[in-house]
Amino acid sequence: MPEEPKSPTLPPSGEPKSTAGHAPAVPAKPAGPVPIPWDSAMVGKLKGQYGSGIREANTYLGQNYMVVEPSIVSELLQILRDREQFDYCVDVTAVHYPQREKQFDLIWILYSFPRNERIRVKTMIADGERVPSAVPIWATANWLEREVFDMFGIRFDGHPDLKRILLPDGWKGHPLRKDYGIIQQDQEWVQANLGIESGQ
Amino acid sequence: MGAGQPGDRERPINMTDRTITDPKGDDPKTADSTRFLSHLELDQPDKTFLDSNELVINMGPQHPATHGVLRVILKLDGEQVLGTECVIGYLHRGVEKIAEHRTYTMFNPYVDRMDYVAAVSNGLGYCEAVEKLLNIEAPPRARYIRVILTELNRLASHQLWLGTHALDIGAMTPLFYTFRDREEILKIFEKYCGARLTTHAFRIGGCQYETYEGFERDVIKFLDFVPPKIDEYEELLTTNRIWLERTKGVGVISKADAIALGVTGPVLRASGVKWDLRKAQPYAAYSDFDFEVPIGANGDTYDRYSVRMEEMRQSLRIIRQAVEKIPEGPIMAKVPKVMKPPVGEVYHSIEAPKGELGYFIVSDGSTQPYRVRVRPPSFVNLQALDNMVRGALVADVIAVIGTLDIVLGEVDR
Amino acid sequence: MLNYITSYLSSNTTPGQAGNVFWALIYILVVFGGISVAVMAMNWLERKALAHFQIRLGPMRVGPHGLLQPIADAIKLMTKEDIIPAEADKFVFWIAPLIILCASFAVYIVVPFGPTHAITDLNIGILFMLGVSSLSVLGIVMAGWASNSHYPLIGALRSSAQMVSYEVAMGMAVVSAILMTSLHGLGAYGVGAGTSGTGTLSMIGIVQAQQEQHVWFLFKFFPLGFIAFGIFAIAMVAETNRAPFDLPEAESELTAGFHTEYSGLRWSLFMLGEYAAMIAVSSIAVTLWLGGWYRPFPNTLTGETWDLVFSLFPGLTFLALAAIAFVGVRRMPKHPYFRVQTLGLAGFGVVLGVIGLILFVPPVRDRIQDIFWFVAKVAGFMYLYIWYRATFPRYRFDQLMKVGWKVLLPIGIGVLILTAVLGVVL
Amino acid sequence: MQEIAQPGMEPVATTFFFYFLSGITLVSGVFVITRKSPVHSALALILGLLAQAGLYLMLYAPFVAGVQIILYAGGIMVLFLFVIMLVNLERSQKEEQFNKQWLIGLLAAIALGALFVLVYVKGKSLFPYRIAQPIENSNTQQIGVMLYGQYMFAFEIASLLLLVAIIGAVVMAKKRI
Repeated sequence: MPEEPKSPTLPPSGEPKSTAGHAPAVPAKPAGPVPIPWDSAMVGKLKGQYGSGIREANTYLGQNYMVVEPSIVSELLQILRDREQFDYCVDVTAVHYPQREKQFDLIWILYSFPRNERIRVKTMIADGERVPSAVPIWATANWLEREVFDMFGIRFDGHPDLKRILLPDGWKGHPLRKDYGIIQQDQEWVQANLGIESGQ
Repeated sequence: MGAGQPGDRERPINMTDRTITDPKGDDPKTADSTRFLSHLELDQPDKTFLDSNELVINMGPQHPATHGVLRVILKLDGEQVLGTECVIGYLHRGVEKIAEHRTYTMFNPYVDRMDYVAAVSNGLGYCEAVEKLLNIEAPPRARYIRVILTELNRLASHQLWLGTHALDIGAMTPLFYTFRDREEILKIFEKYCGARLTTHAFRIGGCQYETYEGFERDVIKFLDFVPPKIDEYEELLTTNRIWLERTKGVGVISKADAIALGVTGPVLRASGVKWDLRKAQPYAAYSDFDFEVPIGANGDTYDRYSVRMEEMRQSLRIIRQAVEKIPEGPIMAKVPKVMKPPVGEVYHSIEAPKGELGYFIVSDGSTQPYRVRVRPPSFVNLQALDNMVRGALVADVIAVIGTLDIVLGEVDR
Repeated sequence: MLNYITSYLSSNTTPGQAGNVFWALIYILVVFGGISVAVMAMNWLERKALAHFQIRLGPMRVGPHGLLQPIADAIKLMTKEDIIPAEADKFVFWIAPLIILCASFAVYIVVPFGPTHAITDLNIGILFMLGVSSLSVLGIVMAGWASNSHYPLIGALRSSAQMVSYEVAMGMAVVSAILMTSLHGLGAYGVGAGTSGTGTLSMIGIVQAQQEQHVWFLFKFFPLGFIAFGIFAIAMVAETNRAPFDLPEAESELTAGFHTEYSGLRWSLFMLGEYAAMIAVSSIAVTLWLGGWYRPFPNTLTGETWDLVFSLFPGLTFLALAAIAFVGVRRMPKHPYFRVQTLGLAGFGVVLGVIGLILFVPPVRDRIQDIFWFVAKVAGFMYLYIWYRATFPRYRFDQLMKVGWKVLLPIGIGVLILTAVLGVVL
Repeated sequence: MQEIAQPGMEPVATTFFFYFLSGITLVSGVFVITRKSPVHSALALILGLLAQAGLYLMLYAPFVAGVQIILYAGGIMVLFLFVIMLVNLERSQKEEQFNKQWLIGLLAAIALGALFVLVYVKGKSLFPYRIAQPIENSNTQQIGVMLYGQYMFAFEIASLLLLVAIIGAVVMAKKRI
C-alpha cells in the first residue's frame, strides 16, 4: 500500500497557528504526532509466528517500523526478504542511547520493489552484544555493517571481512558513540603515523 | 584527523613487485605483509610453463582517474584483474558526528558539502526529511522552485559525469562541450542564491529567496539552448566505434546482482530495473509532471551512458512543465523560529543524480538532532565495483569507476 | 672546386646520386632544418587547432595568437633541469632519445620533395625507410628500461609490441603499392600502359611511375588502392603512438609511458622524434599513394592554362595566410598592452604577403611548384592527426592488438594478393 | 678504381669508409663479450650489425643491407632486448663476471685465427681478386628471381620451419588458448 500522505490522527495542518514571529505567549503546542499501532496482514502473520518476539509494530508519520528481539532478527530478515519480497536493503545503521540498559538501536531499512513499500526493522542490543550479519541475505550489507562497526563498535557474526572502512585500521575508539567527544582524536595513532603531536 | 597509512610502522602494502614476472617469486613478502588484503587471497595460480605471479598494484589515492581520493588495490595477473579492494575514508569529515552538535538549520549547509557536484539535491533531501519530522508541508510554489533547481542540478551533475567519463576513456573534446553548457546552469544558480556549487538553496519549510526577476526567462532560454547541445554529445560518442568498443559489454552487472548489492539510480536502471523514486514515491511536486524513466537492457557501461543521456532529456521535460505551471503564492511555510521537532525518527529519501539519497533523522525533542544518518548512493554503488571489474582489464577499471559516477565527498562523508 | 659545385646544378639527379658531397650536405642541412621548423610549427598548429576543436582559444599570450609559444616552449625545455633517476642506467638512459631521433630523421634521406630535390635516391628507397623507422622501437624499449621504474617499463613494452605488430600491416600495404609500380594493367579506366614494366623500390621511381601511368595509386585498381591506403593510414597512426592508439601514454592508466622519467631537453628530443616520425610516415603515404610532388589531376586537367592555374597556388596560399594575419590584426583589441602584439602580427602578415608575391615570379614559380605540392599534401595528413586526437577515445590494449593482427593484417594480405592477380590478369 | 658513371652508387672515398665500418664492427664485437650489463652488449651487437649493413652497401648490395637493417637491427635485436628486460637480471649482475679460464679461451682464439690465415693463404686461387662490380639492373630483382626461381624449394622449407617455431612459441606462452 503506498505510504499514505499523513497519519489521520494528526491535527489538520491547515489549522491557522498563531502568526509566526514574536507572538507573546507561545500557544500550547498541539499534541505532536504519536506512533499508532500498525497492523497489516504481514504483521499479523509474523506476530502469530513469533508472538512476543515482535515487541511492537507501529506507524509514525506514515512510516511503518517494528521493534524485534535480537535473537530472532536474522531469521526475520530472511523471511522478510524471501516471503515478503523485501529484496532491497536500503540501509543498516545504529543509534547510541548511552543512558539505556540496551545501549544500541540497530536499524535495518528495507524496501520491496514489487510492493513499493518501505519498512524499518529495529532491535535493541547492549554494548558488546553480537548480532548475526545480514550479508548472506543482502550483499549490500557488507560495507554498511563495516561502517556500523567502524562508527559504533557493534560486531556482526559471519561478516566476511569485518574491519574499519572509513577510519584508518589502527584507530582506537568509535566516533559516533555519544561518549566520544566532538574534537577528540586517537592521539596515539596521530602521533605514530602523522608525526604531529595532536590532531587539533 | 585525516587518514594515513594503517597503524604498524612497516608499510603493509608492498607498492609494486620489483619486476613483472619474477620466475621464482623469491620472497613471498607480498603474501604475509598484506593482511590488509586478507580477503584477496594471494594464491599462486596453477603452475604453467611460464608461471607468472600475481602483481599487486596500488591505484590512487592520487590517481588521475579516481574521481577524488579513492585508492583501489588491484590484484593483477598480467593485465587481468583478479580482485580489487577499495580503501576509502581519505575524505572522511565526520558529517554525522557534527550533525549531533548543530541545530537543524545550522546543519543545512553541511549537507551540500557531501556530494558537492549535486549539492541542491542534498539540500532538498535534508529539508524534506526535517519538514516531515516537523510535520509541515512546503507551499506549492516552493515545491515547484525546488523541482526546477533539483532537475537543473541533475543535468549539471550528469554533464560533469559525461565530461570526466569520456576523458578517462580518452575522448578529450566532450569535456569542454559539457563544461560550456554546465556553465549556463551555474549562472542561473548564482543569480538565484549567490553560490554556484554548494548552493544552500533551500531552507527547512520552503525556499529562502523569491525567484529573481528574470528567472523564468533565463530557464526558458536555457531550455531552448541545451537540447541541440545534448545532440552534439551524442553525435560525438554514441556511434563512435571506439567508444562502443570501450563501453559495450564492459563492467556488466546483472539485474539480480544490482538489487542484491543495493545499487540504485542510473546504474540500477541500466540493468533493467524500472525504478525511480520520483515515480515510485513522489516527493516535492514530482507527481504533477509526466516524464519517462529510461532503462537499459544488459547493464553494461554503454547502457548506463544511454540511460543518463536520456535522463538529461527527461529532466529538461520536467523543467519545462514546471516553469509553465509554476503557481503563485508564499514560498515559506510557517516554521517556528526555534525548531524543536517532537521526539521520533523519520527516514526520507529522494532520487539524487547518483541514486537513492536517504536521511534517517532521530530527534529527541531538543533543537539539535539526536542522530542523522545519511544513506549515500555513491558509497553503496562503489561496493559493486569489485563485482563488475573481476576478470576485466586495467583499462576497464578506469571506465567502470567513471560509469559508477561516484563522488568521494559522498562516499566518505 | 667551383666547377665541382656548379657541375651539379645542371645535372638532373639528386645530389646523393651524383656523388656531390657538397650539395648533399647542403640538402641535409636544408631538410633537417626544415623538419625542425616544421615540428615547431606543427606543435603550434596542434595546440591551436585542438583548442579550437574544443571551443577554447589555445595559447594566446606569448606573441600574437601564441605564435611565439613554440619558441617559448623550446627555451623552457632547454633551461629545465634534466633529471636522471638515481639507479637509472646512465648510458642507456642517455642514448635512448638519440636513437629515436636518428631513426626518425634518417627516413628523410630518401623522401623525394621533387624529381631532383631529395638528399639521395637509393634504389631500395622504401625498404630503407621501413627498416630505419623500425629502429625507433629500440629507442623506446631502452628508454622504458633505463628509467628503472615500473610504469615506464610496462609502457615501453606496450608501445614496442604495438609498433612491431603495426609494422607488419604497414609492410603489406607498402608492398601492394610497390606492386602497382610495375603492374600497369590497362585497367577499366582506360589508363594507358606506362613504364618499362619493371617495378622499382626507389621513391622517385614510384612517383614517376604514378606520373607515367597517369593515375595516383590511390585510385588504381579502384578499391584495392584505396584499401591499401586506408590500412597504411591506420597503421601509420599506430606506428607513431598517436590519437586513438596513444595507449602507452594513456594518462589514465600508466602515468606517461616510456618517457615518464625524462625531463627538460631530453624529453623534448622525444617530442621532436615523435613529430618527425609523424611527418616522415605521412611523406611515405604521400609518395606512395598521392603522387608525391605532382600537382593534383596532372593528366585529366592538362594543357598550358591548367598548368598556369596550378602554378599560382603556392603564391595564392601565402597571400591567403597574409590576409588571415591582417584580419587578426584588425580584430586585435585596441588596448595599449596589445600594441606590440598587433605590430608583430602585422609584420608577420607583411612577410607572408611578400613571400606570396615572390612566388608569383615565373622562374621561382616553376622551381617551387613540386616542393609546395608535396608539403601541402603532408600538411593535410598533419591536420588529420590532430583531428583524430580531438575526436577519438583511446583503444584498450587488447583491442588495439586485435585491430592490428586480426583486422589490418588479413585485409592487407588480401589486398596484396588481389593487386598481384589483378595486375597480371588485366 | 676507374670512374664508373652509372646510375647506381657512386663510389665516394670507399677506402676510408671500409676501414671505418670494419673497425666499428670489430670494436663492437669485442664490446659484446666484455660488457658487464647485458643491455650494453645488446646495444654493441646492434651497432655491429648496422656497420655490417654499411659494408653490404659498399659491395653494391643495397637490398641485403636494407634487409639486414630491418631483420637484424629492427626485428631480432628488439626480441633480444625484450627477453633481456623481462628476465630478472638482478642476480646476474652481482655474480662474478669472468670465470678463470680466459687463458684457455685466448689460446683457442689464436689457434682458430691461425687456421683462418692458413686457409686463406693456401686457397688463394679459390678467391679470385675482383673489385666489386655494380650490377646492371636492380639488385632486388636479381635476388627475387634467384629466390623464387632456383631456390624455390629451400625457401618454402624455411618458411615452413618458421611457422612451426611460431606455433610452438604460442603454445608454450599462452596459458589457455
